[in-house]
Amino acid sequence: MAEEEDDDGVAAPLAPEEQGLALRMVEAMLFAAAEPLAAAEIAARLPSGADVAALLAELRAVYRTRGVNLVRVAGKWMFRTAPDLAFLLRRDAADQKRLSRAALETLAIVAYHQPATRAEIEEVRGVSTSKGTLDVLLETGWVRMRGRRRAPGRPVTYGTTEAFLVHFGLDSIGDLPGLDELKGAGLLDGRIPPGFTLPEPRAPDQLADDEDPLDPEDLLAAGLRDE
Amino acid sequence: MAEEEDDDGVAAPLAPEEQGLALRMVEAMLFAAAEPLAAAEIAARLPSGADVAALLAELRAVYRTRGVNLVRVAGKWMFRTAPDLAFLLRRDAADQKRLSRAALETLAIVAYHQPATRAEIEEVRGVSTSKGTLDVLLETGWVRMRGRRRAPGRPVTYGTTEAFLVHFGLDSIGDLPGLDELKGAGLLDGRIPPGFTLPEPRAPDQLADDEDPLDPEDLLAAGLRDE
Amino acid sequence: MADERGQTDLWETPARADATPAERALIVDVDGFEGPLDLLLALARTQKVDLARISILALAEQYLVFIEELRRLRLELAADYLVMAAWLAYLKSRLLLPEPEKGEEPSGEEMAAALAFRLRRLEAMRDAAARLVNRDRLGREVFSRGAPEPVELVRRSAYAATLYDLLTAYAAQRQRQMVSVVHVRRRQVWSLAEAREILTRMIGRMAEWTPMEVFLSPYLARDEIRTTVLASAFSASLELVREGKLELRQEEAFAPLELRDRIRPVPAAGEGGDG
Repeated sequence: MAEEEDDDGVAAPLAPEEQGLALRMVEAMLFAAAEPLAAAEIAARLPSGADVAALLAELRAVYRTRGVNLVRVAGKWMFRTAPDLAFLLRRDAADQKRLSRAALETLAIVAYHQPATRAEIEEVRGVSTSKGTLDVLLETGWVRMRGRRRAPGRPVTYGTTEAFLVHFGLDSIGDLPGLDELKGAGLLDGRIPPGFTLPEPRAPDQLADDEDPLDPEDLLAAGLRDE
Repeated sequence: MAEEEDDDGVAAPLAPEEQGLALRMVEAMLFAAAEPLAAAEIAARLPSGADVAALLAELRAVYRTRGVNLVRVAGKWMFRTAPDLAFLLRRDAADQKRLSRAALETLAIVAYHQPATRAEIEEVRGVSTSKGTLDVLLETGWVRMRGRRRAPGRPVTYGTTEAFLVHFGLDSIGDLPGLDELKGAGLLDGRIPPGFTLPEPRAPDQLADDEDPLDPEDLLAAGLRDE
Repeated sequence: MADERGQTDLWETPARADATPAERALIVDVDGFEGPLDLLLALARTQKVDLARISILALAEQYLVFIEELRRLRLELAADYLVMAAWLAYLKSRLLLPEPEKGEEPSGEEMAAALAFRLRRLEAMRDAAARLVNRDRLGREVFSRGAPEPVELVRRSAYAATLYDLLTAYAAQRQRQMVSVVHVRRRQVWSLAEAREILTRMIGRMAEWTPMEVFLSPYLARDEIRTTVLASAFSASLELVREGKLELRQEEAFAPLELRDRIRPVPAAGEGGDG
């Protein structure tokens, strides 16, 4: 292309030092531009005789291996962060939040009584559980949907995750303290009616006999899978 | 510095290919940022063992002759276009409000004398400062209210901001042009030779409680008849 | 280009003062000056010497002449200018007259030096302002990235809870639940009315002595209400005996209670015999 212009005799080619300046000009223009620039827009601001295409090609080559690349989008030119460094443009911000009492109670029931459906959780708590409470627990990553109970309505069953064990420093779910330990720790007082029991917490990875796997839509709804 | 870290056993220095990646990361971060970045901010996102100071120095050298330069402003780092290419990029748009001479003078006094109270600014300029002047400067984001002078009336003190340093391309207030000479000449002491009583500037319509407006004829007569 | 024009605008006044050193030019008015100190500085520049070596006496003279001229032209002057004129007239007299004995008052020389200091300082600040604005300023001569790539902030909630929180919550709610269980299991009582209703249904069908437990059997099967059923049925049967509807007997202590109709049905033929 450069030769072509040469042949046309439109303008004399740039001297080497002019060439260097022109390259710097293209670089600065592209850097400062708020929008991608068309080659023609760039050319309009360069000294006559400058070969924009050659300059852009050179600049692209210079930046090919850098942290920033010169790319062509929709026929225009722009600098953009190298694709492999895109992670630098994401920053995690962690908000420390405390779980509400309702969420804590629900979490505890899921932990002790899993796999538990929402109705079962409500039965233990004696109050209805808002949708938000389970959503929060799913968001913590401590509770997951395990499957669906093979029962009328096919309710979703909930259980704890490995993250739950990690967070609470438990080796296995069976390490959750039982009735006597809770009494011993003073968390339950002595007036325990006969017949009152705590379930023995267990969280088999496999589904229970009365559990079906989750439907694909369940996963979508919970945002656990990208569309 | 890298060696120092080595000796401390804090982190092993980076392997050559890691070094290259770290340089690209610094480049990408600085290119993508809208604001200058502190070395610490950059370091926080680099692999441990990376010598940020060395990487920044290398990047600055790489870009020294380019159309885009890496500069240090307000103690932080940013890429900006090379000053000699100003002709290429100067924006005709009147988006930059022009400061009045009074505002510029006031800005300089705040910058060189900070913290400065309004009374001190007026003392230097020999004229009362209209409310608007300081407002305009506060609006530019270059001047801020710093605090109150522990003196009768507890006047507000003014100083410059980080945005001021960034806009004027200064690494710190100590880099203000001619600061040392001005200091050497005693022009920033804010102390007028003792016993000096030059009429203080005063807003014309604002007279103290125990004052009446002057009668111009009286004054003229008194001032000029001595002659 | 617009910027350059702006730059001249900003610095127009001193430029004009420099460009037209003739004092006459200044005499037009004081509109272009920012107070008496600014005017003094402009006058000082007409002396074309370093401010450090300026003649304050000559400067005071110039100022007073200038003000006198304005007064002659009957131009209105701000009070500041007049106060300065009065002060300079005083300074001039102090400089011209022999110094009195050393007193509390600063000497004329000291006053002149102080004025020179202020003029120098004002000029220094003007120069500093000029140097500042003539720097390569961001957004005017040098530019930052036009299209910065924003860092996407991924907000993630980190929940805090301890095992203790968890166990406390669990224990607390199970404890609450125990209390409610006790309420549900309140002791069941067979009321007298219920017993009487059952027994009344039997009246007329018990021609022979029949153990009470026989027709209570459906209710006695449940252990938890057996006692209350028996007690209430016995009470009710006593009532019905008193009312003359039943007869009640027991062969010995703890033997089954037996019931039979007090009014025995007469054979069909003798219907209505008793009335």
